[in-house]
Order: sequence, then structure tokens, then C-alpha cells
Amino acid sequence: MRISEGMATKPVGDFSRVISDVTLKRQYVLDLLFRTVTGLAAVFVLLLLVAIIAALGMGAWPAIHQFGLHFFSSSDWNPVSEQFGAVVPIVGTLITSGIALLIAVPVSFGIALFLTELSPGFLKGPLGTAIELLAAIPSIIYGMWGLFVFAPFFAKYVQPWMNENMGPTFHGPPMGIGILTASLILAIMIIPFIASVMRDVFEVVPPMLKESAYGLGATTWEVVWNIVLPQTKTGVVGGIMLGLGRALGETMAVTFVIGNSHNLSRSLTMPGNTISSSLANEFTEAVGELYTSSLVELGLVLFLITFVVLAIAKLLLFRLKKQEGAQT
Amino acid sequence: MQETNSDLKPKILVKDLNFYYGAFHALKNVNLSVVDRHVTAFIGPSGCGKSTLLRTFNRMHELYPRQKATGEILINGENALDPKEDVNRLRARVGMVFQKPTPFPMSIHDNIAFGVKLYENLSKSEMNDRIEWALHKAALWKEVKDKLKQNGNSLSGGQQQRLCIARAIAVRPEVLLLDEPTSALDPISTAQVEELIHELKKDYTIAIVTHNMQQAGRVSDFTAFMYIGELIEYNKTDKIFTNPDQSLTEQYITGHFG
Amino acid sequence: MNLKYLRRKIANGMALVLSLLAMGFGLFWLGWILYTLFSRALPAIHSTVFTQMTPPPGAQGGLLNAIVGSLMLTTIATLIGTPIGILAGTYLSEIGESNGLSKVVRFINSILLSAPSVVIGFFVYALFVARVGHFSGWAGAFALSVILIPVVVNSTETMLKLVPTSLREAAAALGAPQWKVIIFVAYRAARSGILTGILLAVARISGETAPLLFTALNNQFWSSDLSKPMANLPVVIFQFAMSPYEDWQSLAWAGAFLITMSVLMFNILARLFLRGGNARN
Amino acid sequence: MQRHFDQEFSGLKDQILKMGDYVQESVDMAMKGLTERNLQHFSRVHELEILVNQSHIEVDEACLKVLARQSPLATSLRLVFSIVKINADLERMGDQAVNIAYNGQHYLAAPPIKPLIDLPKMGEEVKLMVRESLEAFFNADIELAKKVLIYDDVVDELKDKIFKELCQMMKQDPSIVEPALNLILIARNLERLGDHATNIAEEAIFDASGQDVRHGSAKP
Repeated sequence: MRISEGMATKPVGDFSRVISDVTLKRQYVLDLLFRTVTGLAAVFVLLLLVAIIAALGMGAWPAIHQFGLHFFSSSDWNPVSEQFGAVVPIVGTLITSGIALLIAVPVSFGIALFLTELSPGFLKGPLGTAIELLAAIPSIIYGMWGLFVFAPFFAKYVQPWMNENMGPTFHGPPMGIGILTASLILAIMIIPFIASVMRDVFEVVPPMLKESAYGLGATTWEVVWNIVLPQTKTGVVGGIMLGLGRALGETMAVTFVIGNSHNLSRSLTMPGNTISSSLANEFTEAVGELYTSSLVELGLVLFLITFVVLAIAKLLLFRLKKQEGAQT
Repeated sequence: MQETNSDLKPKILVKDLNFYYGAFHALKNVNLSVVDRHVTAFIGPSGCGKSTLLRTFNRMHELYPRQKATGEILINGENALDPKEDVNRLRARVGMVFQKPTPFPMSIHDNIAFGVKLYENLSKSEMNDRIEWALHKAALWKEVKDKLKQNGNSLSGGQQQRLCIARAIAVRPEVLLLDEPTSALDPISTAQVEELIHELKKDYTIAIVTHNMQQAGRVSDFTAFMYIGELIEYNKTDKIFTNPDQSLTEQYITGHFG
Repeated sequence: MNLKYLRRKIANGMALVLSLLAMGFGLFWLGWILYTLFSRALPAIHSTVFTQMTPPPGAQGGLLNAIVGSLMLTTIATLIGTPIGILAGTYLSEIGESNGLSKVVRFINSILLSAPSVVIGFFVYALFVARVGHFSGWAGAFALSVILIPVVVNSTETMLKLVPTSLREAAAALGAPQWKVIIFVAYRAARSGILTGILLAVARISGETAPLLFTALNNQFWSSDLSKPMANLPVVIFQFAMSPYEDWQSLAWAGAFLITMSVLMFNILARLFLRGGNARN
Repeated sequence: MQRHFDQEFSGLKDQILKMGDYVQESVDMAMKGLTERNLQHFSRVHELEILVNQSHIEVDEACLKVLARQSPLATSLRLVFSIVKINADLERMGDQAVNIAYNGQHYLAAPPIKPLIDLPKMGEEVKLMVRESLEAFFNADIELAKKVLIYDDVVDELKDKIFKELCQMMKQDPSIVEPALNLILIARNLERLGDHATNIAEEAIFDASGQDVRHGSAKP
């Protein structure tokens, strides 16, 4: 490995002494500039949130001033008499998201289980992609499909049967649209989010861990339930929270199928409202400061709800992580 | 390797160096000199501060706000730790090669040109000469001369590491810091890099951190043994490896701990 | 074979069957929705969709103004949002890293990321539309960019974090100033990841409807004036679908098909980019 | 690819080669002094001894360094191992040459008791053994090394013959006991030199093939 040729013996210079101060100065200035510009962009993101809260707060002020806490206890929503209470949309939001989660979590878990443990190798990729496709479809498509295809189907085939065979919670005129339909569509929408997060976290469980459980004679189900799930609970909770956040804020799909009614009904098959659907349906037509302002307050409430969900999720994740840290 | 002491002039003089990671005192009153145009190896168990010491020589630690060094590091008599000393210029003078090969995501040619372009305005042909020179020095020219346009990542691990050495040399530094340069390489590539170190010490002052004792023995002229942030023993490698003064050094190189 | 073992076997079998059913459940909806989309949209797609303006009820027409409007809004939103997003993401990953501002901005970004899009539409309405007194294309584009920014910030930060520290240190060790390290080394190494993030963000905003309802609204006619209300696909789809007119509904399906395809295309592109980038590195 | 480390090993070999030259010259001079009755040659032997002793220390140090720093394995390990032992052999051989010079000096102080025939012959044999054993080592020539092992028997026979003859002479004429003893001691030192040469030959075989042929553990 001799270094041959004359090239190798060029002098090693003390050239670095001649690096000019001008170059160094220019570099310093450009560095400062770069840091400032990126810092300003970061501050912009911060200001964005401040601005959102401020704008919503200011917009909502007349309503807050007028109704105070009454806004949260009244279910009266009357543009004509300018009486606005938010109970119906808030409850609607919580109920639709809750039901959606109830359906979506077990199904997503099943899908993730199938994709990681059962599916033959050649199907894993295509099936995973198919589920992710479900997430890529814009929400307005879900809404149209719900309105034009699913709701009539539901009204014709499912609702009559429910009216006969189930409790009053499921009774109502067979219109197809209503809280339950909205919840179902929300569930379908958030399944891919939860399922793909679950699959991702299941897949990173070290094979050795699973193999040692199989080595003791555990069944697939026992391995997943007793080894994989506890190992990945942080990720699973994160995925569920992601889905819940989606469901709470989802606007278009719900707007199409919920029926936009400000009456609180005992039945899940009756039309109802969520915060986001009220906004989408009514905002462009709202007249009068108080009406608009009440809608803005609704938006603020929705924002706060998603914020609280996010905060709870972060806290939960933090505590789970701490527990895991303590265990090991 | 016969040499008289008059050949040995210090290139780097470390005086009362202390280093802190936040509240953790990582280097404690280190004093030593790195000899010009020789290889000095830093050995010691993990966490002994050998890499930390190396990284203060080009103020690499300043990339991280919580790390702080006090004391003096005189390179050619000038204090490198002096805040007035421009850190970028210092780094151009004190090159560094890392544990894992770090080819930039660009062509072999651009990898080497990147550092050169920072402080020199070379014509195209001058630049090509410089690149060829550096690749020769790093004993890589023959292997890559036909694929200079290829991405640096397309090379094998050992070649990547030699590319990184070529990249460091191309800037023509005075000192070359090698931070466990072969720990990610296979034995053949390791031997090639070690061979290269022998060639390079004719022109450069080299400081190498290694956790491979045999490697320190093979490549270095001087060895510094460190333990929990302190410099325990510093001497000619022959001396350290056959008859160390400190029993701690003896225990470490005989594998009784660490 | 003892009873306990049998019970375990049965539990396992049931769980596996249920998991298979869940998979089928998911695929069933996907199939149904895609079938509906294709079967309703394909008959509605004529060349007139791309050449004519949105019609009044009962008349012949297309979606040209809406398509152009959507393209303009998305492009402008991307042009506004991407640089800000990348720069802010760079700050979080490279410059602030663990300082107070970064921590706050990172948290705020996660709030923005999960903020309902309808609320963002509201915000832009209050900020612009209410002040100027009318809906405008600018407002719509801005709303979309507010949705896009947190996505880009997040993906840029994540992708830059994946760039090995040693690569940055290697560049710095040559004497490169920080801006050169970031632009010529870190960005290059994270290139495909950052691009993927942008594509996914664009995919997300191109299907957004709610914020546009309050900002760009709609325009029956050709308009390339961004300071006026502007036609765009999502809102046209919403209005036409909710209308009682057959023609409009059928145009809505055609529009729905178009945005679904473009969203899917962006998603696929993003995947290809990520894969190509991984293969190269 | 010529590697730096190979250079270091060939450096070791050069050092031991030089030492071997000293020893050969030393034996040569000692015998020459005896046969030519020239005391000057003996003083050269003493000069050479200093050089041999210096080399002895240098080679030891160099081997230690190489072992400590290069952690040689397989061929290179055997090489260093052999060099360490050959180094000891050569040093002893240097001493034996000095002994021969010493006894020779004493022998020359008195008039010769007989014409020297077998002793010079033995000296030639031993010199050949020393030369060929070193040659065998440097050239990794196993055949040559085996030849050296056979010479050893010749040398032993010569020694026996000289012993018997001188014992006979001493019985007949007790006044020559002192010079005769000097000759016997020279023969004995020559025999020892032969033994060391045999050791070197055995190391040569070990170094070249990894086979241990000492103590008849494998027949040459």
C-alpha cells in the first residue's frame, strides 16, 4: 500500500493561518441570519396558536358575555329568539366520538392482530396498504357515501329491524340519518388511523420476546394479549387518542349524515348535531352578531375539547413511560 | 524506531483541562502534550473521558450547550479554547474522523470538495488535483478513481472510512483526530486504516481514541491511559505496554477490568 | 388432553376468527366506498367536466373553475406553508433543540396538528374575512397553509432528527458553519423524508373542505382573482351534493372522484419517495 | 501489499542475523587462534562478546515490544518465539567461544603436547553446523535443518574420540594433564556449541513447519 506518484508529497500547508477574517465574519453573519430566520418561523407557529385562541376568544366574547355558563347548561338553540345553548352539539360530539371509538378500537385491534400475526407474508403489504387507503380518502367522500348510499340502506334494511327488536334507544323513523349513522361512519374513518398505529407498534416488538413466550407453549392469542399488548400499551394508547382526536374534529362526513337537529333525543337513530356539523351547516347563513358569536364559541369549545384530549393523552403516555422506566 | 528526544516537539499542550457535562465532571485537571508528527493513542474503559478529551481539541463539544471545558489547550502555542479563536477556523486546522463512517449524502467528489470549498477558492483543475491528492493520501485513489461521481454511500464500510479520512486531509489540517476510527470496520479494513495511520504520521500530528488495546499498541508512539476523567499514565507506548508505572494501567491493559 | 388446554385452544381460535372478521370488516367498507365512488363518478366524467364552468341548476356544465381554483389554492398554500414549516422544523431539530422556545413550540405544534380543521377555518374567517367583509381566495389559501404548516413542521423535525448526529459533527469538524452543515448536509440527508412529509401534507389539504367553507367559499364563475371568493372542488362538491338537483349531484361525484384520485396520487408519490430515499441511503 | 507490521518482523530477523554473524566470527576466531597459535585472534573474540551481549539485550527488548504491541499470531508468533530462544542460544554460543579462547590462551602458554588434528576437524564441523542452522532458520529450509541434526552425531563422536585419546595420553604422562585438560575443555565447549546449533536447527523446523522435533518427539 505504498503511496506512489509524485502527488503524495505535496507540502502540507499552514494554509489555515491564511483563512481570511472576512470569510469568517461572513460565515458568522450568515449563521446568525439563519438562526434568526428559523427562529422567526418557530415563533410564527407559536403566534399562530395565540392568534387562533385570541381570534376565537374575541369572536366568541359577545356570546360568552351574554350567556356565561348558561351556554353549557341550556339545550335551547333558537336563532329567532337569539337564545343559544350548546348542550346538544357538545353532547352530540361526545356521543358520536364515543360510539365511534367503541366500534373502532376492537376492530382496529383485530386488524392489527391479523396483519402482524396471522396474515401470510405476501398479503401483509397489500392489506396494510388497503387499510391505509381508507385513511387517505377525503372525509367529504365518506359524507357523500354516507348520505347517498349508506343512509338509505340503513333506513331500508336495518332500522325497521331495530325498531322491532331493540330498546327505545334505537327507535326512530327510518330516515337513515342520525347520531348512530354518523358514529358508524366516524368509526370507519378512524379505524385505519388506530389500526396502522397498532400494527406499527406491534411490529417493533422484539421477535425474541414473542418467541420466548411461544417457547413456553403459549397460543397466538395469549402471546398477543399477555406479551405484545402490555409491551406496546404506550403506542396503542397513542393510536387510540389519535383516532379520538380525528373523530372529535371531523366535520364533513358528520355534517352530511347527522341530520342537523338541535333537539336532544333519547334515541340514537334520531337526527342530532355535533359542534363541527353545526358550524358547517349554519355558519355561512348566520345573521346577527350573537348568532355568529355563539357559533364561534362552539368552535372554541371544540378546540378546547381536542386540546384536553391531547393533554390527557400526553399525560397518560408520560405516566405509562414512567411506569415502564420504573419496571425495568 | 530510533529517535532522539530533539525530534519530539509538542503540537498540542493541554493545561489543567476540566470538562463538564452539565453538573457531571467528566475530565479532571488533565495535563499532557501531543507530540508533533507522532501518533498518540488514548485508551481507557468506556466513559473514562478519552473521547471527550479528543473532542475538546477541536471544540466539538460546543455543538452542545450543556457541555463546558475550562483550562487551556495550546495548539502551536495558541489557546484553542479562547472564545476569540474562531471555532470554524480551529476545526479547519484540526481535522476529525469519527467512529462510524460519515460520508455525506453526495458524490465522492463532492464529499471531498465540501470541506475544501469552505475556505479556499480553487479552480476546477486545482480542485480535481486536490481531490486526487487526498484520495492518494488515504490510499483510496485506485479503488475510486473511476467512480468519483458515485454517491459516497455506495462504497464499502472500510472505503467509506478512508473517504472520510481523505475528506479530512483534503482541508490540509495540522492535526488529525481519530475517534475510534475502526470500531465499525471488519479486520481487513481495520488493517488498512491502521496502515494508513502509519503513512499519515509523517505529515500530521495524530491523536487516536481506541478501545482496542492491541490497536493502540500497533499504531501509536505514545499512549495515554485515562480512568474516570483522569489521566492516569502517559508515556511511550513501548513503556506503557511492557512496563507501566501505574498498577491501574497494568490492570487495564491486562484485561483485569474495563 | 385436559380441559384447561382445550379452553385455551378455543379462546385462541375464537380470537383469531374475530381478528379475521375485523380485517374483513375494514376491507368491506373500503370496497363498498370505492365501488360507490367509481360506479357513480365514472358515468359523470365527461370531457365537459374539465372544459366548462360550474353550471346553474338544470344546465350543462363542468368543474373547470373549481379545478383551477383548487389547484391555485393548494399551490399557494403549499408555497406559503412549506418554507415556514421547514424552517420552524429546522429550528426545533437543529437550533433550539431543547431550549424553552422549542419545547413550547413543539407542544403548540402538536395542538395545531390535532386542531379540527373547521376551527382553523373559523380562525381565518375571523382574522380576514370578517375584517375585509367578503370571502377570498387568499383567505382560503391561508387557512389551508395553517393546516399544512404543523404537518410539515412535525415531519421536518422528525426527519432531521433521523439524520445521524455524527454526520453533522463530521461536517462541523471540517470547519463548516452551522448554516452550511444544515443546508448542505442535514437537508440533503433528510431530503426524501422531508419531501414525503410535504407530499402527505399536500394530500391532506387537497381534500379539506370545512375551512374553505368559511374562507374561499365558492364562485360560480371563472375567477383567478385571489382577493375575491374563489371556486374550489371541495366546497362545490359539498354544495352540489347537498342540493336536490340530479345534475349537480352527479357533478359532485365527478369532483369527489377527482380529489380522491389526487389525494391517493400524493400518497403513493410520498411512499415512492420515501422508499427511493431509503434505497439510496 | 507490504505491511508496516511485516517490516517490523523482518527487522527482528535482521537483528538476529547480525548476532549470528558475530557468533560465527567469534567461533572462527577462537579456533583460528588455537590452530594458528595467534593470541590476537583471541582478543577479537573478547571484542565480539561485547557485541553479542549487546545484541542479546536488543533482541530481547525488540521481541518484548513486538509481543506487547503487535500481539502476533500463528506464523509471526512462532517466529518471535523462535527468535527469543535462538537469541538465548546465540548468547550462550558467544560465551562458549569466549571459553574456547580462554582455554586456548592457557594451552598456548605451554609447548604443544601433540599436533592438533581431530580438534580442528571438530571445529570445522561445528562452524558448519552453526552456519547451516542459522541458514536453515532464515530460509525456512527444513531439509538443511535436518542435516544439522545429523552432524551433531558426528561432532559427538569426535568429542568422544578426543576424550579417549587425551585420557590415554594423560595416564601415560601425568605432566601434560594441564594442557590436555585445556584441550578436553575446548572439545567440550565445541560439543556444546554443536548442541546449541542443534537447538537452532530444531527452532528452524518449528518456525517453518510448526513441528516440534525436540527430544525425539518426532523423528527428524
